[in-house]
Amino acid sequence: MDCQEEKPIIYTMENKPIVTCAGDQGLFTSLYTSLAQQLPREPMEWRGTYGRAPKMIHLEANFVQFKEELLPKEGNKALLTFPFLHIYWTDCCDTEMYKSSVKEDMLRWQNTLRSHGSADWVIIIVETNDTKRKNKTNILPRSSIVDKIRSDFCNKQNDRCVVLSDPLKESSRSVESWNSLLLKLRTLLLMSFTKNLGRFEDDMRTLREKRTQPGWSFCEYFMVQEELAFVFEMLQQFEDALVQYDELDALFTQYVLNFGAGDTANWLGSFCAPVRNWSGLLLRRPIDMEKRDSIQRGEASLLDLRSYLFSRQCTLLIFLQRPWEVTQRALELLHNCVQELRLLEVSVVDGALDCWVFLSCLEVLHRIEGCCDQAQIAANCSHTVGLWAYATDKLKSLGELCGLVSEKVPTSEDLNRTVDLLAGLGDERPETANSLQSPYKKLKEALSSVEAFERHYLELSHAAMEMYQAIGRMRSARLVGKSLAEFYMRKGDPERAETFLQEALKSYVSEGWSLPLTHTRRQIAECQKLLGRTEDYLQTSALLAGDENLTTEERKHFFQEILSFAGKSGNPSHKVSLSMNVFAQLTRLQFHPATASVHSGGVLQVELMLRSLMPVSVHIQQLAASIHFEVDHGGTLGRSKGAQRHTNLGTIEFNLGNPSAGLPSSAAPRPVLELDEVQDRSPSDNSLNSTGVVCKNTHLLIRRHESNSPPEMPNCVSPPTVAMKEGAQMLKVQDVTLEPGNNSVIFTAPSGQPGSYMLRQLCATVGEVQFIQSHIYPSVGYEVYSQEPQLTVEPLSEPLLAGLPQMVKFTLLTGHYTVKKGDALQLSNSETMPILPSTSCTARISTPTAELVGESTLSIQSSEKVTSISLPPTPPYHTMEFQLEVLCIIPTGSERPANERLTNGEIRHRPRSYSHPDTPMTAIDQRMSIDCPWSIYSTLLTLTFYIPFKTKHSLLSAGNRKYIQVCVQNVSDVNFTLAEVKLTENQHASLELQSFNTKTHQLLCSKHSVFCLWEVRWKDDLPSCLQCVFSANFSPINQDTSAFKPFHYQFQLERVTTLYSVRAEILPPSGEQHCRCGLVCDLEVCITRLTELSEGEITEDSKTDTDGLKTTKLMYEVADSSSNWAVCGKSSGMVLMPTKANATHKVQIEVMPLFAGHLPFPKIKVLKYLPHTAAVATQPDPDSCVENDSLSLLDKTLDDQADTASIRSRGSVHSVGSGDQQQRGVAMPRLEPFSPGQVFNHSHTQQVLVLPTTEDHIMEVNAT
Amino acid sequence: MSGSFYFVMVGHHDNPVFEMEFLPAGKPESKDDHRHLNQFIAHAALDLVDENMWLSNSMYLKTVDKFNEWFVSAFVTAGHILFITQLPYGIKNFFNDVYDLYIKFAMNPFYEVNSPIRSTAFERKVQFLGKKHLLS
Amino acid sequence: MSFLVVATASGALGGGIHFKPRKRLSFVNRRRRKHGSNSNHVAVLSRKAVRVPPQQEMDTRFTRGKSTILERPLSRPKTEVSLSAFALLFSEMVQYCQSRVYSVSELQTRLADMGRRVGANMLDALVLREKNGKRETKVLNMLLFVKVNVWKSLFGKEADKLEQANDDDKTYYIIEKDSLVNTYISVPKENSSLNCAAFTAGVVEAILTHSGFPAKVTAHWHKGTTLMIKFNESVIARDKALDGR
Amino acid sequence: MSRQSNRTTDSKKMNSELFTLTYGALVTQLCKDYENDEEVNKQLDKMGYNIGVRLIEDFLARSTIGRCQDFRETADVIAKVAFKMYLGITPSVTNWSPAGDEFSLILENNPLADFVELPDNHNTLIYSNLLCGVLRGALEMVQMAVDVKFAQDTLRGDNVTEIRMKFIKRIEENLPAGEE
Repeated sequence: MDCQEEKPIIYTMENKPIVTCAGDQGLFTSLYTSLAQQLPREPMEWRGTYGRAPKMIHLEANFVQFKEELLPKEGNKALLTFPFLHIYWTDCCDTEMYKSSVKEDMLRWQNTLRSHGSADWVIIIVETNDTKRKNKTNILPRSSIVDKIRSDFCNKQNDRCVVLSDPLKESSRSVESWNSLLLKLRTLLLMSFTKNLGRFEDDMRTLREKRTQPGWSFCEYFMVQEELAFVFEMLQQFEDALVQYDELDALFTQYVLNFGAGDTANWLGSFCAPVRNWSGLLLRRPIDMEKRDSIQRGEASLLDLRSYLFSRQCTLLIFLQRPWEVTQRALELLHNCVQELRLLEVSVVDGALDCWVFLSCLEVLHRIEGCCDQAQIAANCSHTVGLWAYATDKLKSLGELCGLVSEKVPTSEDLNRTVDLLAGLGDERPETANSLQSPYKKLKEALSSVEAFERHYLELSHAAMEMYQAIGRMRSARLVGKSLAEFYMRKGDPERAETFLQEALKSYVSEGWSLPLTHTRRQIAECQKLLGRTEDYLQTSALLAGDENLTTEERKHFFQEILSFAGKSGNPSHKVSLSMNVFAQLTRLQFHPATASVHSGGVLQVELMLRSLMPVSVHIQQLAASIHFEVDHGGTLGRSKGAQRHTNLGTIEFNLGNPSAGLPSSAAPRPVLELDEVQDRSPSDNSLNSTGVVCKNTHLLIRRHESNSPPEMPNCVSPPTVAMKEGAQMLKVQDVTLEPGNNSVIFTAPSGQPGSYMLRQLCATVGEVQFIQSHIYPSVGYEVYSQEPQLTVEPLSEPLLAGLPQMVKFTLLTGHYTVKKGDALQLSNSETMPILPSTSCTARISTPTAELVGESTLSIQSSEKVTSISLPPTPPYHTMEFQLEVLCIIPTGSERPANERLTNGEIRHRPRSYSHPDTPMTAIDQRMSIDCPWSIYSTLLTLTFYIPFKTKHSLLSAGNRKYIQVCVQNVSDVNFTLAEVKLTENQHASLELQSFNTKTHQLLCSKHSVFCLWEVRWKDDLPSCLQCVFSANFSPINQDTSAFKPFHYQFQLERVTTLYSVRAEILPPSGEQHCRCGLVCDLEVCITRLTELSEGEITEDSKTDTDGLKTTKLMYEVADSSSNWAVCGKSSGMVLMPTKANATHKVQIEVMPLFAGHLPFPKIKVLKYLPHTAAVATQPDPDSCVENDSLSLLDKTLDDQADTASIRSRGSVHSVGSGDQQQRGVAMPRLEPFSPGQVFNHSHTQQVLVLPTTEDHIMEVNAT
Repeated sequence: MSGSFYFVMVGHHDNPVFEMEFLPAGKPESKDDHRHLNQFIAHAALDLVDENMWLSNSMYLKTVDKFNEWFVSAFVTAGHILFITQLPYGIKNFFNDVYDLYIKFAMNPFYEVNSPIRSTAFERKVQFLGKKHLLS
Repeated sequence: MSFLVVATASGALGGGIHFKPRKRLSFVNRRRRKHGSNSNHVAVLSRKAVRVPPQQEMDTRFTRGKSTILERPLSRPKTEVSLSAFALLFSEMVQYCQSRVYSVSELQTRLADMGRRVGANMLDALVLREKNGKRETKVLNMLLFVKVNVWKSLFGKEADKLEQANDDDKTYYIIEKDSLVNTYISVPKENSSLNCAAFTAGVVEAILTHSGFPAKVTAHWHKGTTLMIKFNESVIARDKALDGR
Repeated sequence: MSRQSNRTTDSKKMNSELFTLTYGALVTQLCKDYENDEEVNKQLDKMGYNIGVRLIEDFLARSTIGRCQDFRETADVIAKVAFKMYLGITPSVTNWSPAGDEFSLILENNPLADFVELPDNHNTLIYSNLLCGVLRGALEMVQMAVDVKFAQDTLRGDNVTEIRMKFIKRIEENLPAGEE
């Protein structure tokens, strides 16, 4: 009964809340239309139940005649059929009539309502003053009726009785009352809604709470909550309606998940029934009654429930104009369902779900197209593309299932399967029956034939791909492309397939997704094989053979592919070159010797470390590295050059970017492209053979740009595998076997021609296949050098000391020369450096790597001019070493090698170029020339020796007596003993040198000096010039006497004799008995001639004394450098001295002591005064420098006392100051000092007592 | 739950940084075919992750894509490392826990962001979290 | 070689008389300063900067079964270190970098590199703590995150200013009167272009870039230290697009 | 831009994380720049030395520590004052040698090495070697020549981190600090 009641209502979506009308039907019908129209006009605010947000709603109502049946029975949950308001219409104005009939009727009406507990009623009294009532007698005032009714029915509910006046009039009054009526009705309706919905929802929730109880049924609950949804929908509260469905959806999902988790609800049983019908979603009906019924009957399958639920949600979403949410939810739903079926372990025919999903996708898409225009759809394909792709996918698997994806026609069981699947679709629904593009038709057709399938499948997948591309989901597009490729493969169209695969491969490579990479590459290999693109195929196979993601079996298979091709003994033109680094990677390269440089003909080995990526061991006929040769222009000594190039000691690591390695974070600065040019020039004419550019840091750069690929993935952008130049020089090894992993291969490098050899390419030959690495980077090479023989002679120990036997080391690098028997070195030695014959002198012969290969004694013939050393036979590029003892004779004083002599006769102190800095030792260079068998030129060598001693001599006098002092200073670092020091004078036999030197042996430590003293004794008279030789023996300390070596020092003393003696006396001022500070006193100087005129003395010939005596002019002068004395007045003067013994001359000079105490006498000098006529004197002895000093000092003092400065003295000073003017013989009078000992000054160390002054200030006056 | 789950962390250059498969107890190592499929799906899903991550500032992006009845859900770390799983449903807690782990790991100066994570300890931890959140 | 000097807290030389360190310390300083004064580029140039062997950054494995770092909580660090400890470390770091580069700009690049590592290492932890796991998706919020949260947790206070270049919508400035990293570092006139906040710039750059806002960040002497942030066009474009939604 | 006027930063503290990670960045940089761990260890020690040489003056300025009577006192100052001041930790001083010229600092946590785990290719790296240099340099400035090295390190799988310090000799006033 209820159902019948419901049906008509649910069928029309024109649902409106029911309002019953009792009483005067005629009256009601007269007002019905305007009422139905005007009720919705004004919106009302409805505060919904359960804290729903208040919203404005337009109330409509479905007015029906009051029947008792309309009132819901106990427990009937139907809401749609629920009458929300009951109205009683009357226009009775006649008391009688009211009493007689109307009241009765009202009572009955009210009781029925009350009996059904319905309190939502209202009584409307319509007032009309029409004519028929005019002639009526006993008319009560209108109000009275209303009052009556009120009092009779609505006790204290006066609002339940409304008066409507003259509804058909246009009077303002009637309009007003009409409006108030409408308002009243709306209010009452809302109140009723709130009340009843509230009650309903309460019940509903309590029902939901019971869901854990045994008897509870989801389907029942479903019906209840949907009822609520219906009402909201009826009230156009679609949002709220949708919520109801979503809640149901969630609830159900939860149950399924729980089921999966183990706890099952018995009501789920019906949903676990095997799927029998898979005719997709149906979204064209507002309500799919069949499904709804089946749910109500608890017979719905899971798909039924889901489909129904979704169709409702879809309807509501479209009401809400959210079509894109539909597609989104759809996609979710479809995946969900499949999952849920899996969870509930529902048995499904193979492919049934695919059909269901396929149909559903298209249905949803159609529904959406139905309510949006093209533009919208295009703009929102990001929302639909998922469905397209899904459909495509499903269609594909259907195709495969039904044997439609192949070159052949479907088999009979394929066909059976197809039939079964189609059966599951049932008949096409009437709604779509007449649309040609209906999903139903599509599927049926697609499965009808191979061609049809292909057409539909391609159409779909292209659509999906284009959409993906359009919205920039490249990866997804590629994924579709990839399955499309698989399809083409099945259809035997590898060409098409490959393009898609390569496309996909790119992104996998650049982003380093190894598994997809492998998978795709495997497919590509298949294509390439089918397409007979041997080279590519082999390249790919190589990659796959080295791919860890594959099983060893697979890898072996692909490797076998290469081998079997390699095995084919085809024509040489059919050789295939593949890039090496997919096959084996060069990880390290090592040179032996590490310097990576050998002499021509020498042995150089190159060790390659190859990491084979192949799964099994590989036999290689030939492994070769092509070499680029370049003649060495940089001299013969390749050794050093070679060493420089390979600082890393002959080991080069090759670090290839690691595929799985982390990519430099985008935050890091982009590395700059580091390029290196590689040029091969032909050795002959240096013309360019080939050139290349190598990127040094690919591993950093490459993966930044999607397009390229890291070097180890060469087959998406296959690297140009340059074929090896035949004939070029090569490192070769035949028949190598590379085990998986690291292998070391050793080459012996060609080292014939001197020059630099660069390794360029690497090539492994396996039958017809060549694996080539077109550039070895970083560039690696080795040097072959040819070396001239080299002879070096160096001291065994630094420094070489003159005068002692010293060891010198001869080192001969034979270079390319072979020392034959009978070869000899001819040393022409200078007499100052004899080569000491040694008993046993052995030569050691060693290889370049410094291991000793032989020792043999040398035979040395020495004549006084030449020493000849016959060498033992020595192979090329060996080293021969031997030592010789040499002695450098110390030149005796004066006679030294002329070139060593300076004008002053001093020996140059050569700056040291060896170890100890600035030694004071005197150096001597000893040159020797050696004639070598390998050269027509003689080798000139220089050894620098150092004289360990510095020797000085000086002449000392005491009056007439003479002493000679020799000082030997040891400037070397060695300690010596000095023995038997001697001084001899060879000219004058009469002369006797008496030694004061007691010790025979003396220790002379480094940096110390020894002084020796002799007195000169003579008979008649002392020769003015003495030729002395100092000699001593010396040897390094604590060595036996045999080691003593002589040391000579020659020198000559001139003008030895004392000519003048100078005495001085200081006389206190008169009356004083002592000199007093500040008081002038007399200095009396007395110069006495001691000898007759001696030779070499310049005299004044012109002026001769009356008695014919020769005279000579002297200049004296008194100066006090220590400023103890003030020389007052004349300080210097000239003396004419007769050159005759005992001639004496006295001068007086006024001096004043400036200090008290024992003051040394002022300095008194006596100098020769030479007239301008005099000839230039001989060079003074080196030691005259002393005088030079004192002269310059005199020079100063002269200037100090301008008053006495005579032109002459001045001039003379000048002339002495610069000796070379004399050389030019400028005629000027000049002063010349006496040699030491010619003048003996007694006053030299004399002192005089000076008493302090009495009045100081006077002294001051005088002093200034 | 049936089947095995796949989890991958993806770096700034869309490169996988860490991968792991979760096999329910007693399940044999799934064959390559399935494994590479996982990667295919995850890889394709990157497109959607890129789109979605700018629409919300929460790290957990819920389900971003569906494929073969698998739900691809994603999580975007502050440092824009993507976590991607394929499950019949998304699981937030798993992501959160792994993220915690990842942060700690990535604070190690010796780890270069974006480079593959090769750490036994890390693997074990993730393995454990998988058991805890996915396979229970 | 260093032209960097650690300006020590006042009176440091006077401290600890008992140790009589005065002489020795000043001696050391004098030497450093002398170094500083003749920080000739020749010396620097003559040094050969060693290139990074790439495989090092490639293959880092951690095969230890248990790792303590994965056990520790991610809470804010409890220990605090002294600023001077950092300053000393940092200045030493700068000197080290300087010893391996040819020019000031290279030096700054190197500092920035290190900064980036730091930024990259910190980002996630920062976001987790400061924003309890909410990513930023808009440029402005991101910048605020840097100015406020990042600065607070790195340097203990917000950055002084955040400005946008008025002529260019992809350029922003973070301004600090005195940046912590420069606190202790003095650069003589001839190297005045050197700003060690290049390090901070690196940190910021990494944080922005890794958060999906690729940018170039550089440090300049202007109003103290100014970090100039230049976003990629793509970032700005995206941001506009998001506004459109 | 000339140097900031040297502001007193007494007891100014900062986020240890920045410190730790900065140090981390430095170490990893060194690992890239140098061939092997030994060289890195050397370099770290050297840098540490330079730091120590400067740190001491800062330390003396802040702390009011007088001359230490003996090595034991020095040890305590290092552990209780210096480490606390600079790294906010207080290592324990233990394992004194009978001669009292050698002891160990036990760091229960090491701010330098937070979040660090050594990768396999750096198993000989002494990550925190900087500390040794610092201690050496600082003490040398106060006329103490010491030998400092890591005896144990949690990073290398030991259960504690232990720095071993050995007193070598007092340095004479006049001779200058021999660097490197």
